[in-house]
Amino acid sequence: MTVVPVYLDYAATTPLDARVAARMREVQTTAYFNPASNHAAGRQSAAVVLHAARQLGALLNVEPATLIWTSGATESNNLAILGVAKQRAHRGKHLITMRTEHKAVVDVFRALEKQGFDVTWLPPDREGRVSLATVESALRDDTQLVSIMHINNETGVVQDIEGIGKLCRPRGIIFHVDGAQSVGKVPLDLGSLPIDMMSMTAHKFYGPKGIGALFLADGTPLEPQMFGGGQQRRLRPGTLPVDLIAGFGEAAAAAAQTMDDDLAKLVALKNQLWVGIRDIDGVQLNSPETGGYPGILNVGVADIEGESLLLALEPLCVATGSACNSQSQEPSYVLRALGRTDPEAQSAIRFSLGRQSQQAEIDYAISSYRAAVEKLRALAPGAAV
Amino acid sequence: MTVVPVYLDYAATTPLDARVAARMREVQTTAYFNPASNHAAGRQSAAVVLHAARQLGALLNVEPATLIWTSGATESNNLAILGVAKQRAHRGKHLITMRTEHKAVVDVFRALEKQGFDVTWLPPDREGRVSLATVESALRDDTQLVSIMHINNETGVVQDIEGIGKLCRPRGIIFHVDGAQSVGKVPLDLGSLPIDMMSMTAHKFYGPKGIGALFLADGTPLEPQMFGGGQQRRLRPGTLPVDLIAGFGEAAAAAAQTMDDDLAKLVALKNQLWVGIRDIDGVQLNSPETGGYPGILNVGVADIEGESLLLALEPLCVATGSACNSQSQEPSYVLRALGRTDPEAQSAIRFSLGRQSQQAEIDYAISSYRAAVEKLRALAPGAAV
Amino acid sequence: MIVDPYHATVRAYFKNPEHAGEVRNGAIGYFADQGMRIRLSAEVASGDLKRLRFLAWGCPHVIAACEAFCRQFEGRAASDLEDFETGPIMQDLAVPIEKAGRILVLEDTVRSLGQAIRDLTMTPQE
Amino acid sequence: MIVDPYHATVRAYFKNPEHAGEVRNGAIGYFADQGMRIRLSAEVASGDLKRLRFLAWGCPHVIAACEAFCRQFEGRAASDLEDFETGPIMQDLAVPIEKAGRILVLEDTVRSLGQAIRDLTMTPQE
Ligand SMILES: Cc1ncc(COP(=O)(O)O)c(C=O)c1O
Ligand SMILES: Cc1ncc(COP(=O)(O)O)c(C=O)c1O
Repeated sequence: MTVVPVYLDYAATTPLDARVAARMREVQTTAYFNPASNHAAGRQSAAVVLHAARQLGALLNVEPATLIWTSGATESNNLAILGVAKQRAHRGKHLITMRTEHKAVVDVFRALEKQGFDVTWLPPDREGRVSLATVESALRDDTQLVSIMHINNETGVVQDIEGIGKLCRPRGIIFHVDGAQSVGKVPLDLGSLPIDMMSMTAHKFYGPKGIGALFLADGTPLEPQMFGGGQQRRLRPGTLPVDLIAGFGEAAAAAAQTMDDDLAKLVALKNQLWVGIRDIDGVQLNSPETGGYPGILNVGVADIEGESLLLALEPLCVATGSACNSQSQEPSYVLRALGRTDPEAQSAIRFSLGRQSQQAEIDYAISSYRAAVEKLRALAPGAAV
Repeated sequence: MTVVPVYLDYAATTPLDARVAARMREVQTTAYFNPASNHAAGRQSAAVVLHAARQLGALLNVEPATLIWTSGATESNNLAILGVAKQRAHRGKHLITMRTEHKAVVDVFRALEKQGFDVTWLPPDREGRVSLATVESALRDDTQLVSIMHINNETGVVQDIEGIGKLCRPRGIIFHVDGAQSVGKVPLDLGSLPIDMMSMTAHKFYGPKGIGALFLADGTPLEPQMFGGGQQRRLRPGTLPVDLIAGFGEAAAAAAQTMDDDLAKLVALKNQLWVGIRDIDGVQLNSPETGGYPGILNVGVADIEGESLLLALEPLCVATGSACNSQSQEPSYVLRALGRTDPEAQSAIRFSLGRQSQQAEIDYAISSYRAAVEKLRALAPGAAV
Repeated sequence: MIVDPYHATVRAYFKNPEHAGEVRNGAIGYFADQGMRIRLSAEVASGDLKRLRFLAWGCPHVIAACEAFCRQFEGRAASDLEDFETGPIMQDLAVPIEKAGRILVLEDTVRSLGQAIRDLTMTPQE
Repeated sequence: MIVDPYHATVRAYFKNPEHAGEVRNGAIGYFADQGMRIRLSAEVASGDLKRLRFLAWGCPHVIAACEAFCRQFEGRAASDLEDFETGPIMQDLAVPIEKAGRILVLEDTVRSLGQAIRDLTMTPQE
């Protein structure tokens, strides 16, 4: 009973790029060895890992040695934030982040708060952006770490990471960026940006699931969060999953090649979608008017119950809130931070588009959305009384 | 320039079983979605995850809900040991482990020692076993956790985990077992064994790399070590890698089916290997005489330099020490704990056999080993003076 | 990870709520709570619920529960409404326990409908 | 992760140590340290190193360094041994810095060989 859904949830995860899948299969049969093994086979796998690090490094314009492999952006965020906070705790316990970060950042800071760290939670404006003035006024003498995401997973709003980095660097404050939604999707030159650490994950841009990385600029102080074995300069032990790493590298190479085309296509499709639904009575744009990442369109609609809306949209696959939170029916904390009311936030749907998205799918999404809203409004007592 | 090596390093990692690879490809194309997504596609992936948990649960005779997915045994060990130690720190800070554990256990306890925990490091006997008397005499009123591995990765010695568990359970001490080298290779009934936690990793038994699990018996106290999102009852967040999990499940199903045949074959091959080299002058068995896991044969040889031996054996792929340590030329701490001298330990070679191993490969290994020892002895001044 | 949060019956009723709508000039029950709003309407003849219709604003379980209620009681005696219990609906629709409160909104609406019917039949108009 | 711990020259010399062995009745240099043992032997005629052979117990870099030394000095004047330096061998074989101490064992053996040759040629036997 396989459902053939229309999938507009690329921000949750993406399918494997064909080149990535092919590369992984090749590695699985010819170089499935342990890269830490000191024999011919192991060295073959080590060379595969190095090649992948070069591919990812080329995408981001950084040295391969600055990349630490992890199991995903969640682990990268944990390693970066806990690792710096604890390493620097003797110097000061003030940390800064934003209210609209992903749970994999929010919950890490919450855990640090319980351990006695002092966290400033910066508010976004109504479009979701944090201003440089807001960041600057939060900086203190004892601030050790600022963590601000690049592209928001719910709304697609893009933060000014260059500007924020420029505030941090001269003060010796470590700047971490959750790049889970931006690496491989938008141009990023980590070689010239004032960023000390960036979290990423392959499955958000057509790479395999279960593999991520942390970019760690030379000299950034970091305490490991896992122990055992000498792999990866003791910063992250465990047998390296050589096929996943190879797939990650190949996804980076593919991204470098198709990024411009991908972005142009997304701009057109997102526009098609928004034009197709914006005239519905009570529709509200939760993504920024301009300058947002074109793969994400988040819209609310007045007086519609979100869970029923999602079910009425089936088999269209879209998200309420972020994928990681969609088990709960809670209205999105991200949208509430943007000033949306609970009912407004609760009706929000995130459409996220990707490399395989088609005009016809957008047409389908538009008519599904219109029909679902109409159906639920017809069902509602308020409308019929 | 692809080397075609003779691979006898299955304890480091294994190739993908064909059924596993097929299952993963299927999932990658039909159910690559995020299992946390609340839509038809996500539910399809969630069902795949549940099916895999049932397959692994069936292998181990436990409920699917007792299995937490991780990135591998290293992470499982870290989660289990740090998670219990910290959760129980208010009750007591005494922990017990063994000197011959894998680095992914040793280094976790070392980190805990630095944080003020009191760790007892149990010694093995000359064959590598820890006696129940030794364990029992180490137990104290404030002991919170005992962690003893099942099958040793360097020598194949098997610990009496049932006996140790029986000492811990009535005392309310949590018992963790590193099962990285045993799950999927030898029969294990976690439903009846007195074990609270067991670490495992798929790539040691023909499953994918980058996916592991922690068996957590109902009611075992555990503090999460990563934060973010509500996945896996908040014990381990992050997007679940559904294809890796499906592959893990399939590897478990395949293991359940072929385990008896695999073991019988390994017994015969290991015997062939040992018979073929045991008459070499100065050869010393580092694996136990009897009762060891038949996939691992560890042998030393008098007055041979280990690094040169390994290179002389090429293109035979075998290990010195454990795969994770093979970058360092240090003599194995495991073998030293067994009473071997530094030079004895330094000459040790671990042959580890697996499902694809052939009699002809063992023949090749025997003649390689004999030739390498002969060559190095001819080169040595001691022999020629 | 949710294998399926909705019982097949919930899906069927939500997809095709045959009793959605309103009986013109019928007896009306209405209740709102916890952000949910339900309106039931009934055509009553000779003490029987000839036609039952609902309107609802709420999650799929609430909508399905309304449909289930209408299917169950349409055609029966209006006095049977007094026997209405949420337990069987909770079970038939596998409503998760944390949503029990929402189903109680239906109970209150049913009570309101029963009262409306009694009010109607009390009046000497008939 | 080791892409290759051995330079191709190390691999070649280790695999095929053409100068392994011993010159019968030759001058002998010997040194042992850090668990390494090296024995060099030379056939000296008219002040030249006619034949140079080595025996060694050690890691591949030590064995390759011995072979490299023999290749370099065989045929040259025995007095050239005084010019022996470990630097070029360290570089040619890409010996990792942590193994530098082992290569110094070779230096000591070469010095020991030079001394043995001088001892031999000093004697009036010739
Ligand atoms: C912004 C952001 N950060 C972190 C993550 C976590 O990534 P992963 O699930 O690969 O660990 C995600 C995706 O879920 C994300 O969108
Ligand atoms: C006994 C033992 N424990 C733990 C591990 C770590 O497993 P992984 O590398 O999959 O994290 C290994 C293998 O390297 C092992 O042999």
